Amino acid sequence: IERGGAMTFARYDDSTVIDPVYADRNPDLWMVNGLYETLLRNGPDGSIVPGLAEAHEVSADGKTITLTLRSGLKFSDGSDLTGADVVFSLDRARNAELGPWAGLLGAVDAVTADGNKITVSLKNPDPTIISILATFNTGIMPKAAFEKAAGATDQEKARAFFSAGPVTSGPFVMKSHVQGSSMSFGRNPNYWRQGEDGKPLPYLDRVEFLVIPDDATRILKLQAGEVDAAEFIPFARVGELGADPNLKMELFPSTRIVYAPINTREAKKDGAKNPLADVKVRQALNYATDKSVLIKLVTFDTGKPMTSLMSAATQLHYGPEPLYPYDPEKAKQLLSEAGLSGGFEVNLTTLAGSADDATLFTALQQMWAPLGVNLKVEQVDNPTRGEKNRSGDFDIHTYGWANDVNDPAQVTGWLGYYKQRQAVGTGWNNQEFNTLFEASNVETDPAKRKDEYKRMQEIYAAEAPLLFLFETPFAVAVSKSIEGYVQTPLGANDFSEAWRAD
Amino acid sequence: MKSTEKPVVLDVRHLRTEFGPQDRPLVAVDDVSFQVGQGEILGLVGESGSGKSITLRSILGIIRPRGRVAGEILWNGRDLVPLDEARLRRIRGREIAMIFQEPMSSLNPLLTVGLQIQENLVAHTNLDAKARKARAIELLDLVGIPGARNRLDDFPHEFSGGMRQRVMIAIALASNPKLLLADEPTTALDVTIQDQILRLIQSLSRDLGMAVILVTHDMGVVAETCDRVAVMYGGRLCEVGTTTDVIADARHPYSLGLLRSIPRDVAPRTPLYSIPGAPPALNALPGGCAFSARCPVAGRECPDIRPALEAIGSSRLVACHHLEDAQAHFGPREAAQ
Amino acid sequence: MPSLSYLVARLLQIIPTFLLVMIFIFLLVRLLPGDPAIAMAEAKATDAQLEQIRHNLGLDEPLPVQFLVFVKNTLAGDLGRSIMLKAPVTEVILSRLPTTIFLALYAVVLAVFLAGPLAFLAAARVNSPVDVAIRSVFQVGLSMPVFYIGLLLLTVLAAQLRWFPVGGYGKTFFANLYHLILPALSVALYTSAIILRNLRASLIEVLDADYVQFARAKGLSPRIIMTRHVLRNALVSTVTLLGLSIGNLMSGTLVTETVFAIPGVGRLMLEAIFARDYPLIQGLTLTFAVLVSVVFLLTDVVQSWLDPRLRQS
Amino acid sequence: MIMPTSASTTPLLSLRALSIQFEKRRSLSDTLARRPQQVVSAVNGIDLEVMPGETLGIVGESGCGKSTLARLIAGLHRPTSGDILFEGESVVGLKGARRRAYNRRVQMMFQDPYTSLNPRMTVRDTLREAITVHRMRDGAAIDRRVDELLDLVRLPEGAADKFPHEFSGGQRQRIGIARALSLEPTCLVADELVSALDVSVQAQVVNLLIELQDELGLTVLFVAHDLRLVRHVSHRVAVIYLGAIVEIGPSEALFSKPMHPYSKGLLAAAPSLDPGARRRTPALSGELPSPLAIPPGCPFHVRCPHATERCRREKPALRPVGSGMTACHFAETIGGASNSTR
Amino acid sequence: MTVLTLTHSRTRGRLAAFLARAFARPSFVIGIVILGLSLALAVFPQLFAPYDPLAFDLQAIQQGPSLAHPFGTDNFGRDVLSRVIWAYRVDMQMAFFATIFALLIGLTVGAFVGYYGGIADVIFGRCVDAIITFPFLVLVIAIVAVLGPGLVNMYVAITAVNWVYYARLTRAEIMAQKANDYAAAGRVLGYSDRRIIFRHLLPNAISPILVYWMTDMALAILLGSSLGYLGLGAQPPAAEWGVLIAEGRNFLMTAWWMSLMPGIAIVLTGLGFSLVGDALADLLRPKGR
Ligand SMILES: Nc1ncnc2c1ncn2[C@@H]1O[C@H](COP(=O)(O)OP(=O)(O)OP(=O)(O)O)[C@@H](O)[C@H]1O
Ligand SMILES: Nc1ncnc2c1ncn2[C@@H]1O[C@H](COP(=O)(O)OP(=O)(O)OP(=O)(O)O)[C@@H](O)[C@H]1O
Ligand SMILES: [Mg+2]
Ligand SMILES: [Mg+2]
Repeated sequence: IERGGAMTFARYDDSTVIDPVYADRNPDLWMVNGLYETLLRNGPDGSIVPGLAEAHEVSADGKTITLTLRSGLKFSDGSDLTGADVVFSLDRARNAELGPWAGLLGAVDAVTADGNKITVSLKNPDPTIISILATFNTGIMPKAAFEKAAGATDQEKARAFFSAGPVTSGPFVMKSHVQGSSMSFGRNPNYWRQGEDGKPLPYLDRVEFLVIPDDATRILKLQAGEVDAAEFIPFARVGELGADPNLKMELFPSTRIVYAPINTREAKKDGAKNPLADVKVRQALNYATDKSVLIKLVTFDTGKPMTSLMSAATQLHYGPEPLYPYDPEKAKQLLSEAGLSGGFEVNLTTLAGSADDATLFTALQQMWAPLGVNLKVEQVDNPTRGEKNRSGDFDIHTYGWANDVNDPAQVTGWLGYYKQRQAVGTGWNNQEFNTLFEASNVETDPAKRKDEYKRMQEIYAAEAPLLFLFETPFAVAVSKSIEGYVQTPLGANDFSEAWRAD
Repeated sequence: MKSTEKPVVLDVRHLRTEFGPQDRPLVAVDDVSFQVGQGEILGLVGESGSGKSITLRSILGIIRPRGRVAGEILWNGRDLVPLDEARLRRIRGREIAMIFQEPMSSLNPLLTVGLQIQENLVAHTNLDAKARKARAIELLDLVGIPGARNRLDDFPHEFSGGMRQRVMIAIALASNPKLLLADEPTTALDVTIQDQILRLIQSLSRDLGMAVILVTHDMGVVAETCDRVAVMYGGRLCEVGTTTDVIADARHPYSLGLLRSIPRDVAPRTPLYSIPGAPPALNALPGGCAFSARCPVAGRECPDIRPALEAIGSSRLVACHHLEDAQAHFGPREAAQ
Repeated sequence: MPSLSYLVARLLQIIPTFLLVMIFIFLLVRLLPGDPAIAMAEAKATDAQLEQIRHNLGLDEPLPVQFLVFVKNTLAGDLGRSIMLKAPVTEVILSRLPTTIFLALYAVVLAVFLAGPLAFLAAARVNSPVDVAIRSVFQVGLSMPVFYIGLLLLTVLAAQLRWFPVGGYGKTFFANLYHLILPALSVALYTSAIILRNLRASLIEVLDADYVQFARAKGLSPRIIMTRHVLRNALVSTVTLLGLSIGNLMSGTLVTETVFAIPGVGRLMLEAIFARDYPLIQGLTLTFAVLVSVVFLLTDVVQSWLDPRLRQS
Repeated sequence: MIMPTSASTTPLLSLRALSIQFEKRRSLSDTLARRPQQVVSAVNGIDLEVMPGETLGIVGESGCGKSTLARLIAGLHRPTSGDILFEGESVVGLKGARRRAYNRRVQMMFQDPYTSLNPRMTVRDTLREAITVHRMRDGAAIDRRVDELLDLVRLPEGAADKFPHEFSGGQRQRIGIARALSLEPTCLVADELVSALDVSVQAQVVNLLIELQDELGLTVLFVAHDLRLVRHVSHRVAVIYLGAIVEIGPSEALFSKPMHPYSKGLLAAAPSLDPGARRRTPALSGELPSPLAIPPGCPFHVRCPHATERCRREKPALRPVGSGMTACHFAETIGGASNSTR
Repeated sequence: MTVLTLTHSRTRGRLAAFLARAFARPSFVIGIVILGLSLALAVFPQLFAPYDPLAFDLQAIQQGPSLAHPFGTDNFGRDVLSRVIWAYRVDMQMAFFATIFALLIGLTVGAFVGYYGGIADVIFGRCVDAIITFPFLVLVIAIVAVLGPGLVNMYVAITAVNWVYYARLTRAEIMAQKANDYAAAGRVLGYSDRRIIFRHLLPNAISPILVYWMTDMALAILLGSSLGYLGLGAQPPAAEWGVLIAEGRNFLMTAWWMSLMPGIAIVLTGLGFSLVGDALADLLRPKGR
């Protein structure tokens, strides 16, 4: 069969500027790799495989990485992709003045190029750096073309460059973009990779994107046959769509977790004593939560219980079994040990308009009532929830997370490292955990680093600064005639090996 | 009763107009018959709600929804009652024109006065645009609107009440009607303006032979303008006669009372005569004489037996069982009240 | 036509209104908990990074300074840069506005065509079964949430019967007429119900007016009476209502655009609020205010064209 | 002729050069177009004395300022200039208790029987309210007073608990009269009290008014346009043209021998009841000029058949002519001459 | 509910007559029956609802209408009928509280501004313009976002905008009534301005405002539902029609009853308000002379 054709993809939101540096929202950053290839790539199992660089080597002291560019690489406009472009792209990516991701390259001291040899020298060893070189923010952009773009500042240039239909290094080029409505990708004829059938990738000539924010409408559009795939299918409809003979209901494994940070500070924002500061209370709530029911109600059995602070699809994950299996007796006992058998009141801050959060609240309220825990709800919108998280003005709130980098440091730092974000705003400050985290970030020995991560995950699980809820897949409904579309565990939309079968 | 020697153009016979439910109707006009001769001005008087306006509207067939008209309305011998809208339309505005009671609300506020005159001409003549305009100016001139040429493009609100009333008259006269139904054309106006308009109607009737039915409740207006007068009470005619006869020598107790309550030839600040009681509700009229409840000379039979409109003398009709008593009661002027 | 000075006066009156609107919206967005920095970098940024973002956005200035900058820039025609879309607000709004205006106008036209003739029918036979039936059907339109009507229309007419596309919009004028018919309809149902009520009532009143009776007495044809005398007069009050309901209609597009995946300013406003994109919210609010003011102005002009009594103010 | 009941010579009410101008609201667009401020001169320097117990008729064409004058006296408008003296004291711009005290003495009755009563209040409510606000009676005496008043204006028993719409126009006017009388005023201002009524009903109301006046010794300002009625009711009559008195004098004298050409025209235009005395031409031609632009000189000169150059230039003052006062340069020559008998 | 703010017992006779006239109209009767039932459901949902509206029944998920569940069950096995019935409480409350304060504020402001006019009127005019040109839903959303979602804050938000409409209407009505002679009569009778405004003008001006209030209550339900749809209205797990429809909209094909039943409830209630409103408008229209 000839692999090729075109497809139409219904998205929940539009990209703004697809730029490795400025991408800050998921609809942007999950598209970057479609346009910009990184030096290294993530293999299907999460391991690092060659990208634009056919080989890479880490020096013994862990402070120098040497990469070798493939020969004959070209940008979509036919110009050569050279070391200068790499230096330009990496320097841009680590410029703290520009995008929010520069911190990921914080260890980099300098990037130099000599022919097809790229040298990245570090200030200190960084075990994550290899993963970062496979992350969207280090996508390689054409130096000459970018600098030619109109605009005084880098941000203006980036926008001008993007809206003109940028010169790309990834599998696709952008043909058109109507803000808020549609986007069109075309095939990059100069893309270097070949598919499993030995033909050059990508197979698709075109990918059309339509922005349809409303879930129901997006699905109707798919059912009406007007699009070939629709992302972010509400789990409630997975069963129905799975039964549709024209569709494949894909549940892509993801690093996405749904959890509820618990405020662990001694006092609440208003000064009142916080019962949740007691680890026993947090554990009790975790035991009192029947995750399997939540998984049934919220994810319609598409989810899995959490076994660690991070998803099982994350590197260095350690979690032999689900955390805090449902045990109301134990919960009761823990509460009475904490002196709270009389019950208490807890506020759950949820996202307004989220059906999942509403369900979650309803279920938790019923599950916890026997313990005497009176669960109240407060609905807020996303920025408000963010503000409350940052100011510690909450008891428990809902949150979700998906990794952007194929390395556990990002999620671990976010959820547990006090100095970064007060352990996802919980105020949980565990000395041992912090020390381990700091050590692991400069640990070059993979085995040692693995141990450190195991320990950190054990501590975190025991301390329960979160209500551990569940992991969910990425649910994408795809027409039967489309093959090979993948959403990676990090969320990225990968069309490079997709094709139309009919 | 024969009117004067003038040929009869309108002959209304047993006109009855009712509203509301069939079984318990409100009879606004009840068995009304009269004639109008060419060039004659017939006054129609009676107090508010006695059915004057409805009589006129019935003639033109523009009773508002759910009114039912019965009887005969012979216009030059042709009965208008059974005619359909389309046929009536050819008579309305062309042969019979009407001036409405309310000069303020009867002109369309959104259209120029010129257009409202000219649309009549479009409907009833085959004059071309230029001729229509000339005729419109001529008409406004005729009714005494100064600077007529410049006022065609003005809107009704730019005219005073008196001028609007005159515009209505101009519209009514546009296609030289043979009969003008003028419903209280001057109530809303001042005496000096009223005077001007009445003179105008009079001269038109005299000069063009136009018959006029002039509705009013002002006896003074009748006296100054009309040839004959018909007095209405409770939807019925109670007296018809020449103006001189009725004003100077009314016979029906209601006409007598009405005339008596006008302060004339009485000492200042002495009590005036007033008809006792209040006008009856039209859907609760007695079977007999409508005026019986308020009549100072009513007998026992009056509420039950309806008096017919009978000829008294050569040119007068009166509907009353007790003409002599009335005469005696109101008798000499001094015996008021 | 209303005089030029009248128009100028009307335009001048808009100035204080606008100033008030600007103050309202400026304070309102700043009262919202959470700021663009948080909305922007939500999960991933550290506190220091947030401060940096705030500084870049000028949010660390005192409020009066921010307001003055806002007013100054607005007067200069610069509505700032959208934080969320990283593009000049003016550009963003201009690219999205035509769709919304198209949708709104389309809805108005549909509403008028739906309600107009039926209002006549109902008014001609007041309280007859026809009248009652027409009113009841429109009553349903009046009591259904726009998003629900939209969803029903989409499911039945688009997804099941496949008569119309599911959401989205077209590239040409005629394609748009086809694409936007369902969203326009779902907005129009509500507006048409309002128009029907009002038009029916004023038709009944006008049909009974003395000048219409007088027109009949003049022997004019029913067609002329209807068009020249009845319709025009009944329209005077309906036009006002139509103008007033434009505001509602614009609010209706907020939800409709989300349901029907139409990239208009309504949906953008929702997104902007949820992203705390101050410049964009401010710009959009001013745009709404301008639109509504323009519509009111147009209403005035049309009204004074219809009704000469209104011409001299 | 019956003379005023009180022989007192001090006027109850004096108007001194009373004027009021209404500024037409000036819209922004007027300002922009530099249109001048438009001013309606509704009342133009009226001097008038009303004796206790007399009935003063006020006649004139529509829009000449009759109602405005009545409202000025009742305190509903504030004069632009001039003064109103009641029993020798100025009553212009009174506020609060003093205003209330004045209005208790000077009451007004309105032309329109349909809008001058609060449709949502029964007759009893209406009367009780007036009585209680002014503390005219207390407790049970209030209801007794209500009955008394209704009796006084000849309203049937049981009328008290009905709403205005259940009454005929004439009856409503009587409710209005009762309401005014409830404050036991000394002076009544009747603005076209009977204009909206049928002739036979008019008679009832006028009879009542005359009777009450004689009984209670009221002073009445009777504003109307029905000349025959005014003549019947009034001791003295003032003729107003464009906000100014053009003639004032004893009723009989004025009606039988009008001095001002306008009064003459007005009287002639009123339809007579004599079918024999018909005129072919209108008594007075032309329209009342707009009060926005009152003609210079004698305001009547544009319609006056006798106008001369002097009339166009010079505004005639109100001066004694015959038994009354007239504002006409040529009153002596024009006045009195043959007016058709009525 | 009628205009008769008079306290006297005599008004009872008039009220009875009014009601007699009202109940002679089928449309009014239908409307009143709908509203009466709605009110009963709102006050005593527990008497009518066969199930606990919040109780999950994971064995009976998304079952179609049946004898056991006349309106079917939702995606958690909750009884839709019971949820729709309990939603009456929330939505009828919403209809009332979202409008009553706007009505009261609007009446007061409108009455004063309409009566006194002048500079207050000019300022009022500009404020009205500003609020009216401001996108309504945006303002409501913003206020809800500031104060947090929830019914009370939603009432505050809607009131903040809505009073303007009542005030405008009241102002116009008061100005029209003020032109009547009975207002002048009140002044001549030496009544205070407050007495004239509240005892004389307002009772006469209030009919169209009450009629508008009726339609506005229906609108408030609609608006509340839209806000519920956007997640800014009622709080879960309380049932509210907008929220119910929003919950059901994902199941239009598989479990149509989830959104249709609350949809019918909204339409029916709206119909009730409108029928009563229309009938009142007719009945209260001042009788011609
Ligand atoms: N469309 C209608 N439906 C029911 N009754 C009506 C209708 N039109 C008029 N009437 C009644 O018919 C009676 C006669 O009315 P008409 O208008 O003829 O009186 P009128 O003599 O002209 O009184 P006015 O002097 O006040 O004009 C009145 O009692 C009126 O209430
Ligand atoms: N409040 C006001 N504002 C502006 N102009 C007014 C006002 N009141 C009266 N006028 C004007 O003052 C003039 C005199 O009015 P007024 O009502 O006193 O006349 P009138 O003699 O009582 O007339 P009518 O016989 O019609 O009642 C008229 O031109 C009128 O338009
Ligand atoms: Mg009439
Ligand atoms: Mg007057």
